[in-house]
Amino acid sequence: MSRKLSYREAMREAMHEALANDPRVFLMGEDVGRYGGTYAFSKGFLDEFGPERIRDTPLSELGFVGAAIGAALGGMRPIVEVMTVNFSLLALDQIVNTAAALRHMSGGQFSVPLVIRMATGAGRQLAAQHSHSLEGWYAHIPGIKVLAPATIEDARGMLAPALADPDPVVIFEHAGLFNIEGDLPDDWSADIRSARVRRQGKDVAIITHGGSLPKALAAAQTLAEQGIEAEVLDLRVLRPLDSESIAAAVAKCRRVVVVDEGWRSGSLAAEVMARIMESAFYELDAPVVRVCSEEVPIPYAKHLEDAALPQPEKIVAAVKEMMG
Amino acid sequence: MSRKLSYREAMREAMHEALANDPRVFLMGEDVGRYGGTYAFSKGFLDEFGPERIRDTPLSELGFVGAAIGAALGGMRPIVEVMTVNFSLLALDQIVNTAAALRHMSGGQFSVPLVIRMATGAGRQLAAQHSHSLEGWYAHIPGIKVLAPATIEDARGMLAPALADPDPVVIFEHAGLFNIEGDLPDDWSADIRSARVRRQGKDVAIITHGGSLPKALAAAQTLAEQGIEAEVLDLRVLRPLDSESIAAAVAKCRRVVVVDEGWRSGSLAAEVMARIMESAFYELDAPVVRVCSEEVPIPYAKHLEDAALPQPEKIVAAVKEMMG
Amino acid sequence: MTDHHAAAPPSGPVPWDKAFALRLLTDMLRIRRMEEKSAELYGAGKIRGFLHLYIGEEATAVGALHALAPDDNIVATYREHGHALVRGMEMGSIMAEMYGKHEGCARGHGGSMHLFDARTRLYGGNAIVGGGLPLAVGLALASKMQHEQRITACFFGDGAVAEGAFHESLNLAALWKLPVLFCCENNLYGMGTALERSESQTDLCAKAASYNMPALRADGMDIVAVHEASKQALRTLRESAGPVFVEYQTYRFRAHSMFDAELYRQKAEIEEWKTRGPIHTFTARLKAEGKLTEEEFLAIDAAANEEVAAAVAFAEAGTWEPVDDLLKDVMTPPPPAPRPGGGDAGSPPAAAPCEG
Amino acid sequence: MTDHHAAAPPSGPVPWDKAFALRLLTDMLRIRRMEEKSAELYGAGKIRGFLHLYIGEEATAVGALHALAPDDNIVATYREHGHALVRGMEMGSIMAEMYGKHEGCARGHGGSMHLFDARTRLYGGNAIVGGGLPLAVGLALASKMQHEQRITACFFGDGAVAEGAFHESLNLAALWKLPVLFCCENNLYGMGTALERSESQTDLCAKAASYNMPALRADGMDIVAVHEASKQALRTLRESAGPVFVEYQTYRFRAHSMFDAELYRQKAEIEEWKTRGPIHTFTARLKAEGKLTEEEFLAIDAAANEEVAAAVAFAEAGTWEPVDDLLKDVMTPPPPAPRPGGGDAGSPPAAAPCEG
Ligand SMILES: Cc1ncc(C[n+]2csc(CCOP(=O)(O)OP(=O)(O)O)c2C)c(N)n1
Ligand SMILES: Cc1ncc(C[n+]2csc(CCOP(=O)(O)OP(=O)(O)O)c2C)c(N)n1
Ligand SMILES: [Mg+2]
Ligand SMILES: [Mg+2]
Repeated sequence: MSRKLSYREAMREAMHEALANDPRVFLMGEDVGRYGGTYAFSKGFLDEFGPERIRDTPLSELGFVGAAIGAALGGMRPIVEVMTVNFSLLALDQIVNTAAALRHMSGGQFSVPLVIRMATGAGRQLAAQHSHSLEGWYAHIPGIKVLAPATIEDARGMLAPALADPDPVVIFEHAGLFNIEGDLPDDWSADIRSARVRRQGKDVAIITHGGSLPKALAAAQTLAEQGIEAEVLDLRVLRPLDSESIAAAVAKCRRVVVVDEGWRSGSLAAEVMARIMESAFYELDAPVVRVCSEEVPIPYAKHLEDAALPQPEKIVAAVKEMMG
Repeated sequence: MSRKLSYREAMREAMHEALANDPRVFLMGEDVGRYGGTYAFSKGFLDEFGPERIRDTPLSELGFVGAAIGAALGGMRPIVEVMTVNFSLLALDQIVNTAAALRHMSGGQFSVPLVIRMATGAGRQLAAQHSHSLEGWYAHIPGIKVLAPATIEDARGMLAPALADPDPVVIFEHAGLFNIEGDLPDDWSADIRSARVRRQGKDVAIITHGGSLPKALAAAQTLAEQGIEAEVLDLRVLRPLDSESIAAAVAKCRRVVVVDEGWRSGSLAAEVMARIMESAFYELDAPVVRVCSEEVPIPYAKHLEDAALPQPEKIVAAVKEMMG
Repeated sequence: MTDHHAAAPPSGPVPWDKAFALRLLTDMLRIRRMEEKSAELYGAGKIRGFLHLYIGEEATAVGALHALAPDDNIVATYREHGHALVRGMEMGSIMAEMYGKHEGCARGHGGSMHLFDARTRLYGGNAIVGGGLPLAVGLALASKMQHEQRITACFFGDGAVAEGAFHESLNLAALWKLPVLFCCENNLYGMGTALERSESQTDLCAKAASYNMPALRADGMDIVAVHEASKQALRTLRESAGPVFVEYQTYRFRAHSMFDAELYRQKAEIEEWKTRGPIHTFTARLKAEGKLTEEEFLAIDAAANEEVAAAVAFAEAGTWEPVDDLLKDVMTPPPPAPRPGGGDAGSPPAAAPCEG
Repeated sequence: MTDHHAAAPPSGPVPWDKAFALRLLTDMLRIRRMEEKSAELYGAGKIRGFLHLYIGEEATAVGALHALAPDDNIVATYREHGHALVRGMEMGSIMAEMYGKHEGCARGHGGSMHLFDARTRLYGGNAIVGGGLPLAVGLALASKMQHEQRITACFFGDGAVAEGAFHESLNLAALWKLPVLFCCENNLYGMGTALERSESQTDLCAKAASYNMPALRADGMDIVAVHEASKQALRTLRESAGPVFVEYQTYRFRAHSMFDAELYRQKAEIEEWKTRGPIHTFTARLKAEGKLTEEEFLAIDAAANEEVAAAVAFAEAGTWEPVDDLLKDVMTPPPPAPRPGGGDAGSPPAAAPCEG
């Protein structure tokens, strides 16, 4: 049995459950309360849980993310919503220098059980300052976990283990996914450790995450119509990366395309390629290629934005060129 | 002919020259004036150039880096010193969302002729919050150039072309290099486009930059004594990367070790490996390996810090393992 | 200048000659009509992304900007259509930008939130709340260091006051005595967050005092109050040779953006503020004083509508930037010859702003 | 409470019984002797990295911390040896940490700038200027939400006041009425930058007012003034059920860190401040009031020196953390069994602070 719901509803349900089950959990961030959440993820929560636990913050990303870290240290289980990754740049100092470092720096005395959620990605014509995909940056930071739920099941399921985790967890939710709908099986489950194969294939492995997953699946569909069976691996957990699943995909398909909405140079895709280089070099039949964003501040005009981002056609083209 | 000077003196001379030659150039940052510069790079400047042009700033990294961007827009040529990369996290929003994006976002109407200098790196037992190596993050941002002078010549020579550049340039100066001394030839020159071979070799290419360059050269020396001739390529320019020089090193040596003080996952080293994967895969005799920092907030105790960072011995070991 | 929340009608006659009064009325109407059309075009899918309307707040930009000199610098937010227009940008260039067309002021790269114009010294259109403040400080620093008379006017919302960027910028400007006019458009909400849920001190002028910065407050619904306060602020700025803070108390009649369900405020509150709408109150005042006839008003309005129609036509007729140019303006194209070594900085680079 | 720069001698008798007075004197001496030794050990290469001495400022930490309850939270800066000691950490544990030994409070991971102690609720030791302020706000938020009586005392320097983190934190704490005692240790310099070159408003209490936050000022060289002001601040905090700002006007007698050539201040200024040294002035006062004899003083001092010697011996005898444990505490070790699906958050994770 299963039921249909949207990504937004799934995440909302997950937060609702966490708030209902654990009095230490609370939600804070800009416009999570009266406004109902910038993306309506917390609509109705204020009425149900009250202003103490659904806490509208002033525009002070550094301050309120730091406060969430402190609240976690103090025994609470905050979910702090940084509206989008773009604004999280203002809070990076607290995330890197406090949340991520505190446990090790204190010799293991303190841990920071904090969940930071943020929307990420481009595709809605929001232009240069509102279209970043910086998951790769976050995945570089020791001391935190980084998640990228890209399916209904993961939107529903990854929050609980993230909250149960004693260390900081950053969850990236691609804004292009919020309206997707899908079936949630009754026996859904989600860990925050492993990558997952979203489509079986044997000719080429497409490794991706987040908002690029639907694009990868669309490309795989097109390729299938042309006789190429692509496996699609959804990384899901961006730190620590599931190297085993990556290696398994390489071993199975021997050809790999990495799809990542980050800018090409220094992208998370580069890290995936480096891992393959390190551990599965001899299994490759061809060099791994990547389909990333062009190295440009994302432009507003639709045709330019489309050209700047990974697209199914580009993935198909990359696969076909690789297949020779 | 040549003369001997330290990295610190070389950079100081470069700044002095810029200040003396161009009235639009000024230096701003925390303690650049009365204190004489945190690392004494600007000692004496306040007396010589006055407080208008040697401008001590309050502790407000976001504000004064943003102000430097504005001053550049307004016709000046600021050199803004962010004491260390660690504190630059507080200013990242202005660097990413304003300095780097402005030209493209404005349709080419405005450019930002700004130079941002910062100390980077670990190795002086300054612990988790004062030991970052985030060059890789900066090298991910379209719209800026990223430099890493690692020699006396580059410390002396890269500032002038950086100031002459119409776009923002970020210069990373590894704190471990400040006291090195060397000979500056009278006919020194420095571009801000190309990587440079610092040692010729044929058996393996060690690709590195910044504070890891002396370690790579030390490793090469040890290897030479054991009959392995390592080429050492200093990237120098971290964005845009000089792919041609990288490819040439691969073609020549067919084996590559990348050395980078960034944390391993998502390091700049990963990008170098990805580039080699993309463009020189078939020239490799063995998979590229990397020697990076361990994925830990850098600890204070010397033996732990040493263990966390790349070291000549680790480079030697990596090369020897690769050579079989 | 009025008290917080004061709804008192403006007192005294409009202190301006007819031509100037009508100029300001005209500019308010031009913004209003342009934005009403923009909302419609958003509904039709011609304009996309985020669109933040200034409807209700027109007196602020019009009154403040008409107090400035043509070569002063402007820094604004994502709610800046009005500022761009009043500064003298062609409406067609604005509209084309919102369409994403090559003929837009930023060639379609920026859209509604990122209007830029080197000619009128509009340095954006910034979509990071508080992001423009440090920039304005730096522009003013450059003016001061170059002994220019230029001042920099920086517009931002009440929501921005909580940001660290506000604090650092006001301190820097006051510490270094820079010619910045900090123009706070206090419309009582930052998205859905009311000022009293954002600031422990809701008297924003009291905040300015903590930087030793002169501050004044104006009824932002009254163009006369706005303009006179702005002139006063500029006099203070020149006398004190340092920055000045002005709070314009205003209200947005529309949603924060096109996605906002407005759950956070009451219809009645909006209606009450609408009775103070800057255009109809000023129109009524001018008529009462005999400075405006109904015909004149209709003519002004018709002209505004015509300008909008022409702007839309211009945008519609615009072209799409070739995709091949995608990367063209990420960096400035390199100079013809490579630099020689030896440490000479060579010929000066293109000055900024560079007339693109 | 005195005026800025006032050098007036403290008035009135010491309002404490002998035992308490000597306790505070003892703590000041313990800090002084520990730090003098630390400086020596730095010269000998036993302590490395950055070392920021508190010498001259001891009255602040001692007077303020003795006003707090044992289970209040403390957040401090990189200049926190004194705070750690007064809170009740073993001197040996502090010294071993500065040596980088496994027996240090943070197992040698943190060093001088990062003293942490779960038992005494010391949440660091933060080397990012202003970095501790948001953390303190959050700790206080947790206390409030959990209906604890606990307050959080947050120490920071005058330099931190210019940071955006200061602004955002004070606003949040005041807006949400959180039990934070903001303890500003105003030693007139942030590294080499004098307060008047860092703040347009050098009256820091005036800054607090801009958040609607009660503020008081104390002569930080006078332990009586510090302690009484701190108690007063705590009363205000409880009455107003919100944060309070206290400015302690103090001075550091030594360089900013071991690398500082002190080009930015005059010898004469330092000497003048030294006449107000918190230890010798308090000693003289107690003697004058007959609360202390020279023998008693010498005994206290000797005990402090012995404690230092023992701490050094402890640190010397300490061991190095095995390199194999390098990655051990980056993340909390995973729980024994993997979580089943179904959305139940399962058994609660280890509470923080976890007694490591
Ligand atoms: C740093 C940052 N945080 C959050 C946002 C999302 N956001 C856009 S506008 C806005 C409200 C700003 O309110 P205010 O400054 O009062 O300006 P107004 O929209 O009322 O004109 C918010 C929260 C943003 N753009 N930038
Ligand atoms: C964000 C940040 N910027 C710069 C520094 C470098 N730095 C360390 S201490 C210091 C001065 C701080 O002064 P203050 O807050 O007055 O404290 P004090 O050292 O006087 O106790 C500076 C600039 C830093 N650690 N963090
Ligand atoms: Mg507002
Ligand atoms: Mg200080």
